Amino acid sequence: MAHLSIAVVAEPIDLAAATAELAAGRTDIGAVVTFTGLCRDEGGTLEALELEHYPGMAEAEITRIAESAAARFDVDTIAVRHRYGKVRPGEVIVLVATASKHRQAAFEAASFIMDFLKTHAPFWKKEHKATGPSGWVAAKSSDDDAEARWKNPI
Amino acid sequence: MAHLSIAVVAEPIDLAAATAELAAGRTDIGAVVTFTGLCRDEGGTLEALELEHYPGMAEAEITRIAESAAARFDVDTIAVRHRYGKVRPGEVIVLVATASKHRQAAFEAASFIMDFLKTHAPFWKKEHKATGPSGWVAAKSSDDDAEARWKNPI
Amino acid sequence: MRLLYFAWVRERIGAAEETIEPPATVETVGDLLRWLRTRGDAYEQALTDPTAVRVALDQFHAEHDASIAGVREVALFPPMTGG
Amino acid sequence: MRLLYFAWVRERIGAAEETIEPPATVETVGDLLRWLRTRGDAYEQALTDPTAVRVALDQFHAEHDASIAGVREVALFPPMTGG
Repeated sequence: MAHLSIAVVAEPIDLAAATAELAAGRTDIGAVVTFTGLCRDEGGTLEALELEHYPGMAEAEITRIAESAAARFDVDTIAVRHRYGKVRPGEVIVLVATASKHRQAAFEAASFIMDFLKTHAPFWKKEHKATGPSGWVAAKSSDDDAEARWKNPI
Repeated sequence: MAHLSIAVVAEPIDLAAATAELAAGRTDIGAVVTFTGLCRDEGGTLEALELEHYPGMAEAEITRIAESAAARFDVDTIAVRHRYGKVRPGEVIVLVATASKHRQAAFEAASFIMDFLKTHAPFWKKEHKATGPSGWVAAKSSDDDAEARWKNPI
Repeated sequence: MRLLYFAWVRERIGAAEETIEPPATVETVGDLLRWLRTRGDAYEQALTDPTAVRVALDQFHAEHDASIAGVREVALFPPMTGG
Repeated sequence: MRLLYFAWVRERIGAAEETIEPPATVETVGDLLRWLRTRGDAYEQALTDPTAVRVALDQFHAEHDASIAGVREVALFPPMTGG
């Protein structure tokens, strides 16, 4: 079974710190893939995204998604970090890192985990503009489509 | 057109340094994917891989592969670092980092670039065991198969 | 039974959590949503479109036809937007 | 015309590069490989299986039927194992 490292955190996420431990001291890891999801602000009007989450279930559901990826792809290690609270434009919202012997498994596991995080992890984003709170970000049907890609039997 | 940053280097590759610049000061990047390929030594007998390369063509071919990925996927930035010379087990051989608005393009561009690097970038690996040089690593047919995935018309 | 509300479900109901004792006729998630809507305008407004409301039973995602027998914690929330 | 050799092609030929003037009848990469094999045992041993040899013309990958007219730099090497 793969090694899992899951955390839901209020502090900024450090890519280097989270990935350094993945292959540290190992010589049987051939591939490390990381995905970093950043807070975007294309219009220049966003002050912050406020991420509400379901404490307890957030960690549990991310763990279930990571376990599902580990069962499906030949990966050695999976690390996930997810922010909650206020996140500023340019800051990291989510980090997924996968380590495996061969590259395809690492790529697929990271992509699979992201698709299911989007649709299954209990987080909700509220936009804060300079003028005040402006509403909840709506779920995207493109995320449902992305998840549906993986629906073939394991 | 996407921003490209390509380097073939003799020094160790630093994931954090290479990726920090990708989204630095930007608020329109939503996704960063990195692939790190590491020197493996499963038997515990490898002292180093010696990477021979074709100076000039190595940079040119990696640039062509990155340009091809940029034309095919909606990515903003592509960075590639490739080592040459002696690489010890656990060290990074290659780093590919892609930044885009949405995650699918970043994942696909990084995966595409890796598949073509394996089959098109002019590098050759020689194994050095504790007992001396032990021969050239043979190309894998699985790498040809991986590249063939992308052969459908752009 | 402990109820948790998140995001705009929480805002419309005006509470993050409460403890309730639904009548014995409330057997499924769907029953629970219908019963909650009888509890006042805030609930009616939050749950008026049940298809927009996602449910977790004891921290596992569940469908609206799932039984709530023996469940200790029910969470109601909009479609998730994490990651 | 400058010839470059890499990896085991380099080792078998015993040189990393050389400058040659092939006869006018040598028009394609395939012609060049055949002509090189007449230059001695080392070449014969390195190029005995032409399908194992990859070619770049002026730093672009090329097939064995490609013309070498006007080419300044020809590189011969095994299948690549980068990345």
